[in-house]
Amino acid sequence: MKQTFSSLALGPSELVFGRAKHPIIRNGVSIGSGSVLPEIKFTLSSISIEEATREEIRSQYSEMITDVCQRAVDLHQSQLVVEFELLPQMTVESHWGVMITELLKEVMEQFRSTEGLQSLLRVTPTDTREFKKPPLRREGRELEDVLTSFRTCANAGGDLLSIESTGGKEVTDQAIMETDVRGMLFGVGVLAAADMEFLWERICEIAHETATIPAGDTACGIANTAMVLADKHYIPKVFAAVVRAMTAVRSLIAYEAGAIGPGKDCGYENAYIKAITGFPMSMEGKSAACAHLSTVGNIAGAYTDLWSNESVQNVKLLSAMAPVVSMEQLIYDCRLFNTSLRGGKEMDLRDLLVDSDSSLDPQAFIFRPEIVQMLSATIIAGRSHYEKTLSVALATAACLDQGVKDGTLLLSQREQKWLHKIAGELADLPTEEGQFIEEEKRKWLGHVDLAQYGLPR
Amino acid sequence: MKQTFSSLALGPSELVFGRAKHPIIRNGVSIGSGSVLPEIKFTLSSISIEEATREEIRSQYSEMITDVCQRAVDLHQSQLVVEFELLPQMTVESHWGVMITELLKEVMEQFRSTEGLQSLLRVTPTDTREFKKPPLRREGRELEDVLTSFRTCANAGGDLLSIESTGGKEVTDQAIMETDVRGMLFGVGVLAAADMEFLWERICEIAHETATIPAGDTACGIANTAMVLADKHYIPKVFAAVVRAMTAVRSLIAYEAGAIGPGKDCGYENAYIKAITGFPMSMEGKSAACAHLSTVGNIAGAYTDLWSNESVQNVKLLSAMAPVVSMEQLIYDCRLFNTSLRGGKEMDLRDLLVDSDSSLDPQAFIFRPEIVQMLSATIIAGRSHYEKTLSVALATAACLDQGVKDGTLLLSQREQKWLHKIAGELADLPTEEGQFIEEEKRKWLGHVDLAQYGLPR
Amino acid sequence: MEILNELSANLQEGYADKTKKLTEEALAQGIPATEILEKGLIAGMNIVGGKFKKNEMYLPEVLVVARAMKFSMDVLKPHLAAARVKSRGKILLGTVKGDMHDIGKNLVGIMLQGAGFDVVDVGTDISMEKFVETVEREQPDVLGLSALLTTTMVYMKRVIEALEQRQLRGKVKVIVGGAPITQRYADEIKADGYARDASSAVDLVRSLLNSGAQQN
Amino acid sequence: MEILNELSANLQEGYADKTKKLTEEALAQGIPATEILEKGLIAGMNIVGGKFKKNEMYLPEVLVVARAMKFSMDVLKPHLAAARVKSRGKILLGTVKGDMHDIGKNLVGIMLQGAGFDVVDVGTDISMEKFVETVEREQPDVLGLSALLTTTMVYMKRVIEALEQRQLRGKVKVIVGGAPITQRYADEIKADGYARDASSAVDLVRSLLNSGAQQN
Ligand SMILES: [Zn+2]
Ligand SMILES: [Zn+2]
Ligand SMILES: [Zn+2]
Repeated sequence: MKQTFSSLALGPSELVFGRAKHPIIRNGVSIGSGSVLPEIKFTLSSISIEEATREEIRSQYSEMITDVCQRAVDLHQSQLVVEFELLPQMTVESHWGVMITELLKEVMEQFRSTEGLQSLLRVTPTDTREFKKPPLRREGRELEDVLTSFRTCANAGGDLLSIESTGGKEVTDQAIMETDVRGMLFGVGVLAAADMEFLWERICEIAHETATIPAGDTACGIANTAMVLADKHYIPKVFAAVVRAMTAVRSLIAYEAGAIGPGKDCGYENAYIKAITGFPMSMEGKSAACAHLSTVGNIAGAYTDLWSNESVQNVKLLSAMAPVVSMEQLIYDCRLFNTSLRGGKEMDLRDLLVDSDSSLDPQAFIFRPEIVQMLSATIIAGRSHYEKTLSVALATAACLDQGVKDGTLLLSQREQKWLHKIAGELADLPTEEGQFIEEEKRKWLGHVDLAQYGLPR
Repeated sequence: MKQTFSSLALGPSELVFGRAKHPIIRNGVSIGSGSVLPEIKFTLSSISIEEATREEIRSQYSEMITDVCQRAVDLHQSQLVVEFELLPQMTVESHWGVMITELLKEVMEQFRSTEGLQSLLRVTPTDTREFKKPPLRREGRELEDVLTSFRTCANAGGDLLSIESTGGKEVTDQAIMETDVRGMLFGVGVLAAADMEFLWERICEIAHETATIPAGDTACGIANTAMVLADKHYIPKVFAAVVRAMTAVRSLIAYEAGAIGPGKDCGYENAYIKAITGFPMSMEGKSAACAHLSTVGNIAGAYTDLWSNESVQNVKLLSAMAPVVSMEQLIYDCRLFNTSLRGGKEMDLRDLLVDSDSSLDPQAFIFRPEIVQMLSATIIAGRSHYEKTLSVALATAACLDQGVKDGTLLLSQREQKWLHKIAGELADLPTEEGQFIEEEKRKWLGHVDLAQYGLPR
Repeated sequence: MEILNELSANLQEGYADKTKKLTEEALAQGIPATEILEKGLIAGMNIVGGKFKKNEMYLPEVLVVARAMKFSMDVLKPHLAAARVKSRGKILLGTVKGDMHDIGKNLVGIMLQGAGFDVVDVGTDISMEKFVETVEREQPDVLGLSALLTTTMVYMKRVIEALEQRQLRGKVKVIVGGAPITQRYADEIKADGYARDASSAVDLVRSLLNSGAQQN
Repeated sequence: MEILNELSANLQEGYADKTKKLTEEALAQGIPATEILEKGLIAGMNIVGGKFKKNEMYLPEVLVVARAMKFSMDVLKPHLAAARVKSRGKILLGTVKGDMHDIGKNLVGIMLQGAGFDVVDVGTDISMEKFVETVEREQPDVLGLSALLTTTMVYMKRVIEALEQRQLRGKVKVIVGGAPITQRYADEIKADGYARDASSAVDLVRSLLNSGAQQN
């Protein structure tokens, strides 16, 4: 199942929403073959998960899935992806995950037979290895729980397997708060990379055994943490942009291990992964503002194949329950994407989406098509995860700097100062991984168990 | 201040979002002169309005306005309109309306001076004449309350004056439920029209006295009631489409009386009014799904100058409070509109928006640009409100029928049957208004006091 | 019985005159009024209600049927009274204080009447005192409260508390509905039920009144 | 005093060595430890906290300052202890059971330490028993509960109830925060306060501890 990507699958004129080089077709749903489909997600409103609330929880999920499917039918949407993102407890106690998977799938199949609504279910266990501090990554009950959750949810009706795995987070949480470039390289390029290799080999195995699709992993816990903190003005946005690009290397490893997409929504780094692999990707932007505020609300749609709301809890808004509101918003966005595809205007719309965001924020700027191309090429040129991560970080800092010089990127003086600081620190990093690990690992000895990443303590 | 509109202000190639023939410029905000601005609205989450909750209410409004302005600044949005839609009690007890108007304006002005955020405040009293059944329309305490609310809110800092006035609703509520074409003509073309004339003369007077802008009125209580019932599958969508077009005549009367826009968001009939008057309009679509589900999520943006979320209550979503989420979504939509305007691609984007919705629902179909043109021309050709309302209803039914024949409009057999029934009933209606009133008024004697519309009992 | 099927079929089509005539004929044949009501009219209305719920009929079509039913009921009522047939249940509806929305409430009323319940609509902007008074006077089985605003929904709780204070809470089921209302809110204010739309309101009332806790 | 201003200024720049040296000098000049703490270090940290709150400083810059402050505190602490100076307040922080998110909680801890409070972080996935035990042992002035999930936020209520049962509720202020939490929810579960972000948490703790109801 090992795949290597030595050239870019999609050139600049091919990189657009709705079209992937390797579409996914399953159960009447086709992803990446000329249209963008909504991917809808929802979660419980405030309630505890326990035996006493089981019926209430079932009825909430049942209401949510029925209502969103009905809204899709009412709006003439004929294909759709649903994500069930398990809550931690539903991962640990696998019967909960199974129960909800079955419940969702049953309603989805009912809508298939009565209304012709074709749908796929993505199941996303939580990476509960995080519960232990420092986490056991390669052994122990937590790992078993995660793998069991994958296996049982796949058997219960899941079509697509995904996770937001957390390898390296022991280091990156602190490194993000400290804007620590070395720490990020260690966390992403060394630890997260090692963990992705380990974990995705196993997930792909489970997918193979259960005849499901290994769909991909996002660096949510790393890059979105940075994005959210930057959005709160806690850390520089240029740092969050560099971190985003770095995580592409880590997220790509799922595909090297055999994943084929659709990549999971909250990984904005999916833009690079689509260019590299040609696999279809899910993305989220303005219509996921219910879950994440961001500075990439439009540009995130430029290359997407599934368009997601990320998550919304089951609360009532003035019109309807929030999941129904999300469903409607996604469908309208998809209609716009698809109308442009049908009329051969998709590149025009893509460029409008790109140009509307890219000059206003470094985190958007790095998704301009020519920059996606350049950074993706940088990534595949690297000979190791470490080298790839370092070189894409350097290239990102350089292209932001170029953007400021060109006037194509507006950046405050304060952000510019940080950009130069970050670029300088990156330039000082060793190109030799072994040397880097030796230097860096001492700082993190209390936080992380290196053996859990296959590294010598 | 009386204005008459005898020719269309905008031709098919001029009718597009962001550009009006008569832009509005006030306090550094410019509407309809080449860009689309967000218009943000919000309301209290579940709470009663009374002395005991005054501080909590103040703090909710204060939080909402501060947070949405901050989000606008964070996303580099430099101009914005805020609507304060008064709750009924805030209209009746005018000191509440004044207090909130002042509070909002104060924060808005603070953001103007510290962050350069330019903003205007629309104040929209509730038409509390509805509290009495049948309502007094031209006298009594309720009318005084409404006018007092306008006057005091204008003096307290409102810039734009609007209302969703309810003339004719005594009749239209029932006529909608019964799909009663005659009743709708009576309610919209006779009663609502008479009430608009009466009411808007007074609102324009207040605007003149207070140096504020008379901005317009929507047929929310009529056409959106029909839209929502159609969306719940209670009444035929073709009926809701015909009703929508009819209400354009009624809503236009505000402008004949002196209003100059921006028309209020939830009046989808604003499309026709923009074509007729050239005044800028506010519209709402997919990013108002929090308040209204609809079948016009994209096409509603085709001609808009302000882009609104209609309303959202102050509840927490996973990312932020719902008003902040709305603010972000509107800004991204506006960025897309404005990027296309800057690049001369606005007609392309307009057509994508139009084509993405128009074939799927009759309520969307009637907003295709050539149909907006045709129906608007039909309206101005009429010699009386009655004649205009009847002729636009006939023309709407005819163009829906043509759409079905052309294959440009998908309509179920069941809807087609209703369309023919409605068209037949419309064809049977007298062209002479006096005769029609005589025939129709007997049916409604218990429901409506005709003297309140200046008609003989 | 053939004639009751025919009655039901004509009712479903909304043929008022025919429905009325068939009701009279059935009475003339000596069929008990209760049976005509149950097996003819209500049977027909149930089918119509089911179709409406499944989005197979529009409201205006239902209203035509409801009007035909009224015609028949005018014929039937004296006979039902003579046979001392109890009503299926009496429902009091109103929109709470500060709120003037009534179209949703009216729909609920129409659907409930169609399902054979007696409906008393007290209107909009109703204070808790007025609700209490009317409950005392009308002795309904169910009180339906409606609110469309986030700032008036809270008044529902006060109405329920006022009923409690006047010892009326045990005598009437309280159900709630309207745009901002949820099952969770209904539970929170200790209402007996929540209905998300007019069809569900009928189901809800049926299940509440069949659950045995009927008071009068 | 000139040296304390200089101390504050150097602290604000995050110059750890210089800050430490100035602290030693101030002590050598016979300035009381409390005064050095209040007018030098905490004065400087307050300015930094204010700048962070106004988005004029980034967190990594604040962290550098916090580290410099720690250097000085190591010098100052024995003197403060000798003078029996009471802590400004002790804060216990933890994420509730079922929830493993900790970055928000960590930020709150950092900001509180910077503001001169003693902070004890019990970690994530903490059961109510563990919270109760730790409150008994550590006797904090304030307990800060964090939750990021809609399914774990409800656990906050249980922690508060458990404190009540053990008669500890009167002895500790409870504050709550996290993505799904609102002031309304805080009121509902009878918490003493809600903070929407780390800066507000500092303000909240200050106002709770100044409001006179301090227990230990
Ligand atoms: Zn995520
Ligand atoms: Zn997610
Ligand atoms: Zn409206």
